[in-house]
Amino acid sequence: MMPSLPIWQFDVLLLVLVVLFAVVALSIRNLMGAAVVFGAYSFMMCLIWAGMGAVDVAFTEAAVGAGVSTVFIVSTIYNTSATMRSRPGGMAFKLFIGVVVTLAGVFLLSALPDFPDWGDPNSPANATVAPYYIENSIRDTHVPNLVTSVLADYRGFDTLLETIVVFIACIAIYSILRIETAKSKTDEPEEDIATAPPSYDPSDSLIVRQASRFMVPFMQLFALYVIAHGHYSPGGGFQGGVILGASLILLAISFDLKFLLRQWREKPLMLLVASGVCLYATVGLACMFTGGNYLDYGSLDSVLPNDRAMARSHGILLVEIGVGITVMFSMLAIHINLASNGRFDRGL
Amino acid sequence: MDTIHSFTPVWVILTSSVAALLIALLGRWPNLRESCIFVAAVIKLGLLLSLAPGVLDGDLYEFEVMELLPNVSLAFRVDALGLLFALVSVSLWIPTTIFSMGLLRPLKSHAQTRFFFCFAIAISSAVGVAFSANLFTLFLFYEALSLSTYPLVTHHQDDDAIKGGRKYLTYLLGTSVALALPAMIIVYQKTGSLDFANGGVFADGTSTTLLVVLLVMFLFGFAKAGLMPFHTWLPGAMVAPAPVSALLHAVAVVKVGVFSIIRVLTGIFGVDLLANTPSLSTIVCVLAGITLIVASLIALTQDNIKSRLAYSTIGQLSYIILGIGLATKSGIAGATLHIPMHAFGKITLFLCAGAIYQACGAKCISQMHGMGRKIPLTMTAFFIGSLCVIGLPPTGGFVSKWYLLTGSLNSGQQWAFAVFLTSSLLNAAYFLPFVYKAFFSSPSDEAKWESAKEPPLLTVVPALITAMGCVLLFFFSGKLYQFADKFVELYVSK
Amino acid sequence: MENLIANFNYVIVVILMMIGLWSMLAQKNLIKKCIGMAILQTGIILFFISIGAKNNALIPILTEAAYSDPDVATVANPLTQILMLTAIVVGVATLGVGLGLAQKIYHQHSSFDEDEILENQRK
Amino acid sequence: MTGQLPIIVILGPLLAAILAAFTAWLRPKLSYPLVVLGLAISFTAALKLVFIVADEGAKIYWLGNWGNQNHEFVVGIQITVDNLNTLLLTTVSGIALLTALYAKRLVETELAGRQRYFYALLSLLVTGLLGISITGDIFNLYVFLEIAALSSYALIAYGKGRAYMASFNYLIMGTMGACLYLLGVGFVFIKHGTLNIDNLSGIIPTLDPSQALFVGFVLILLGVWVKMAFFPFHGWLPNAYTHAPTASAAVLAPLATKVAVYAMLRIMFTVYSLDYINGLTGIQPIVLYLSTAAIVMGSFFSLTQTNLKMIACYFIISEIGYMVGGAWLANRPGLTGAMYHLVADAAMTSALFMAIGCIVYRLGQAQLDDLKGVFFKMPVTMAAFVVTMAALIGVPPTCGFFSKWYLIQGAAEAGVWHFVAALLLSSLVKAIILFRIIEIGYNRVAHPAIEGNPAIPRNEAPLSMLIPTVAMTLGLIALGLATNTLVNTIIVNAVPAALTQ
Repeated sequence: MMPSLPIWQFDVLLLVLVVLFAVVALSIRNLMGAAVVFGAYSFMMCLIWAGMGAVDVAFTEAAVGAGVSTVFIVSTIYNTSATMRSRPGGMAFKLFIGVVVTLAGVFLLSALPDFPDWGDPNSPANATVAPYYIENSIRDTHVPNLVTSVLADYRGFDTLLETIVVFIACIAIYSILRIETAKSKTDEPEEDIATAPPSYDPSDSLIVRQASRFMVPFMQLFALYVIAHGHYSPGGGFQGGVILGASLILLAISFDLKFLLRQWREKPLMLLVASGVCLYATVGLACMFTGGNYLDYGSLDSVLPNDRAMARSHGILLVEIGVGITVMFSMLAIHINLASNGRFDRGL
Repeated sequence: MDTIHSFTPVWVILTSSVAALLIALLGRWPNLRESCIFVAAVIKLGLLLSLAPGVLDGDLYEFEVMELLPNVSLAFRVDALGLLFALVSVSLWIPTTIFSMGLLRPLKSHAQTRFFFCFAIAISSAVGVAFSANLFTLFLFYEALSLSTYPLVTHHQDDDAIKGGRKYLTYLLGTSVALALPAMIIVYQKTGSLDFANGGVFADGTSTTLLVVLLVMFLFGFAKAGLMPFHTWLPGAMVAPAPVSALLHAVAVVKVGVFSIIRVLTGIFGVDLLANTPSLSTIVCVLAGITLIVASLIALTQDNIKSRLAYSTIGQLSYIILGIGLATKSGIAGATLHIPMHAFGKITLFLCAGAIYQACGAKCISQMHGMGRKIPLTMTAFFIGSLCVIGLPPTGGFVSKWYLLTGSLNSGQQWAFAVFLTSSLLNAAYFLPFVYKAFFSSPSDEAKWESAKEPPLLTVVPALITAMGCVLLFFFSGKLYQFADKFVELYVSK
Repeated sequence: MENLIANFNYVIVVILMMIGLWSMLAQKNLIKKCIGMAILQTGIILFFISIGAKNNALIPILTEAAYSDPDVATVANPLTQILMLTAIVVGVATLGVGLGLAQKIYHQHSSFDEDEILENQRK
Repeated sequence: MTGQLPIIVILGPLLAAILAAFTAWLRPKLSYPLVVLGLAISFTAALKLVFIVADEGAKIYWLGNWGNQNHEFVVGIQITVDNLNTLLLTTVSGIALLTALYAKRLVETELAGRQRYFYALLSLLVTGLLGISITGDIFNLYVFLEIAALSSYALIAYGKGRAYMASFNYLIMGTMGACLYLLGVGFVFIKHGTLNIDNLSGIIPTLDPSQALFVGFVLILLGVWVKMAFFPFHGWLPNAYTHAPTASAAVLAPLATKVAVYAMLRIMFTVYSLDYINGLTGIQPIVLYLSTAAIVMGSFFSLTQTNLKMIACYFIISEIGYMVGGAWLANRPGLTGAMYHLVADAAMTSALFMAIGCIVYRLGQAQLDDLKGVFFKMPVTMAAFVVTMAALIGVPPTCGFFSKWYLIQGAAEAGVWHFVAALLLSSLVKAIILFRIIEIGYNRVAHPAIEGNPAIPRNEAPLSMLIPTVAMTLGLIALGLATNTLVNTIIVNAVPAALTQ
């Protein structure tokens, strides 16, 4: 059955555009340009996903893919170089890979006739496990945002691990970039970041600075809302955390990294990163001590003054806060490391 | 005919392993260390002899340590053949140790502790092979023997030793892993059993092609038996010190190879299968026959005493294999008897070679002219040893060759008779002129001849003891024949 | 052919995947490899989201009216969405680590070019 | 409490890692004991599970208790402990524990001043590996795969210098593998709508002509092959493990690839089924040829290397060929061999890298030429090394012999002679390398016991490293002697039931 909604044509356009942007991002010779096109590519993706009803995913991609990821790439390039040196040759290899990849693509497409039609509500993927969540989420958890309830409760273990992934990425980047350069710093004159006034680059735009200074509080307020209201509207720990992180990154970019480092010293930052996952894991552990399985928030009803479903709802809020903390500070720490090449002093 | 559950076989094996540990611990006190060896050897011999009456009554002593794979366990079983072989190896361990002391101590050779340690382990492994109740256990000790003798072969640690050691391992490990192991696994996969049994493990109607392939894999896989073309490790291993060549490369290691082949032919394939399938029997006989003749011919051309002895050993090993391949009662009995007979003869020769080198520094036959007059004791022992290997009375070699010849006439492979005879003539041709020249020629190397003198007692006496053994075996061959007879009784139904 | 149009999303997924894989393997520039990696990952996310899409479905947030008896056909599939939330986060984590390593490599070899780096290492 | 054991296996290292991230800043000395404690808890739980599962059968644990909803399908995430993975869980946590004990001195010297998060990352790596082995959900497996991968990128990058590029390559390849896996999961999901392994194994038809399921299977297979460095996707492994710090390599090398092999077994025989595999008549011979190629290439390249670590890495590649081949023989001895080898090879590789670590600790490098006299300098280490190599060669009664035994038996039963030949070839190559090392380390030096030669000073690795090394080496023999028990009580129940009747 062919979907006949007008929105569908728009989707086709977007899908074609996405492919175009991907090709452009990979073929631009200037890396900075590639990063920017990649950001645009991510935005297109967001639109497509939102069009398919995946608002939470779109939201996250907007914050993570188009926002933070692009910033990461840009700050890396800022620290290194944006130009690609051209080297001749290697065409045969590229062609060979091209052939292999094309064959793989043809192989994948061979399964296409076997797929259920796009958008079929009775396809196995939509009709096997998924209906359970739609039918029972309210009863089980009192959470109308199904994405939140599935994310933080039904598949809460995945989400714990996902937070761990962010946490690992943060300490991995810290270990790769930071620790080593901490030593080589000694041959440069030591600057006390806390007392030295932030050095403003005269080329910085006053407007940008003022605008971001004005915007940041609102962003943060919005982010807190996103976390807290995740039960009822799109959003949750990840999205809120990323936005919080992004707001601080925005400050760093519009002013100076030093400006940010005056408020965020290395040690508390890294401790906060760990405290988020710690909160999450502890909530899970508490469930074990109150007689349930790991992450069975329902068993918390013995300590919370509510019924099981409400206990789950509260449990979800707690872990979402944990996720938010870790994601926010991880994003910040990763950015600082990438932007300052692990020196924690100056950078983008 | 009883099967007796007994721990004694394990004790026999453990004795020398314990001795090895003590040797390692007592390394700083050489006298203590070596007395340890003697005590262990005597205990071991005593234990073995305590088993002998029972075995000669037809009893089997069994002990299962543990099951390692379904239906395959680490298990021991003592039968006449195993006991005979163990007796030979252990009783020869004593003179060899005396000889080692005589040879190594004056030279202040390095790493004597390691030497004696590995030696004890090697003896343990050889006895382990002798007592194995199944192919798996046998393989285990077979590999242990290869590994424990490697440090002995490379004892001198010079370039020659390293080269020889490399060849030694390449051949022994290579063939056992690449041929014997897969053959064993295939047998296990086809039959589900690896136990040595009368009549073999194969069901009737197993395809002859498979059997032939397996047979060839086993024959070459146990390269310690020195079947051509996997024989060159033995001459290469002659870089080892004399006692190693004597006990290991005349007795323990090479006989383990032959012993393994005997076990496979009698216990896995079964004598009946061998006798009733002409192609199998022929393959064994032809391979052994070729090795026999070719090795004897090569021995003629060797000037180095130890190489000549090595090629002679290769030839003599094939006597045994050929004897089994004949698949007749007297053939198998002769083959069984040839193990101790050749062991005594060849070890005498090797000990003499070592003594000769110590006495006058000669490694080659051409340097030996007239030396017999200077070192009469050593050369007399050498003479007796060579008689034994050639198979002339009054030495034990005569008895075993007698049975082998009889066996060849009874079998379907009468050409083997000619092969045996030719080879014996060749044996005489490469030993007797040497002895003759040593006693009756004028010296070829005056300087050496002047300085030569009879080697110290510790080296001569062991050679004389084993030479005496060769003669005694002739007179007590009846007792030995009982062992052979029991073995034949156990494995040959008709 | 009709099937191809009906499943246009999947075709795009395969194309994106090919682009991503190709640039991860054939591109010599480390940053480009990282971008290729991100494209491959978004391609897969698109795949899952397409699996869970329903025609005429609303977002997976229940309205109060539907609390007691939600109509399954009109609410989007939440399962694929949360799987992909995880995948997005994993993606950015990997990208971050990749960029960190790339930076370190650049400071060693002053280049993002794989061939040049390998040449340098061989010296 | 026993009901909670499955999750405790994971939580031990997970919580230890999180706490270690705090102590890294507050009390740096505490990180190490914390991680050791976490691993010890995990190991104890896993060991206990071995016995429980052997007695009572598989244990299922629902996270958040989302399993018994009277719904046809499990709606939450499930972890399963059955006979197929108890042994692996014990192996992973046991080896990790032993390696953590072993690594302390190495880390102090190799990563002096940089080890802040090392133990946390190590613990997270183990969490990931344990998670892959225990999870009962194919998407959850992907997340664990990434946890293990991300922490190993960092652990490898600790090696500095060339390690960065090695780690980056690993990252690209690893991510590609994970993406292929995830895509494959999508293909399975689109047909069956659930991610639970037990549910899937019930509904995936055994003889299904579905192209989507087939493509999904191939994608998942390719994904785990990349992760396990199966030929021809092995390029990333040697550099990554060679340039990594020895302490990281000692954990990664024995465990990471084995766990990926386990994932393959799980997908092949639980999610899909034996009949499905047997139905793939076109693919089976190709995979077997690839396994043979992996063994041959691994052996060949190990011969050409001059660095001990590099040699060990190529051993891993050839051993992977053993296991994949054994699994794809799809008969009883072959599968038994593959499953037994999973444990045996982890133990052998661990012992090998521990011994190499001791050598590196004293000599500073592991080029073959630098090994002159090493047998006199470090006799105990080298004794352990020789025993380990003997196990790899397949000398009885070490565990290496028995895995080879089963694999060859399986190959003989299936008539795949090239696989037999490859197994034997690889044994021989390892023997050659062992004796090459003995020659250099023992014989190519004036013997110190001969008068006049300079004495080579004994310079053994510190006891804290030596004891785990020796323990692991003795474990190889113990494992070999326990083969029959393991096979008859545990592995026999892990092999698909159709084969054991």
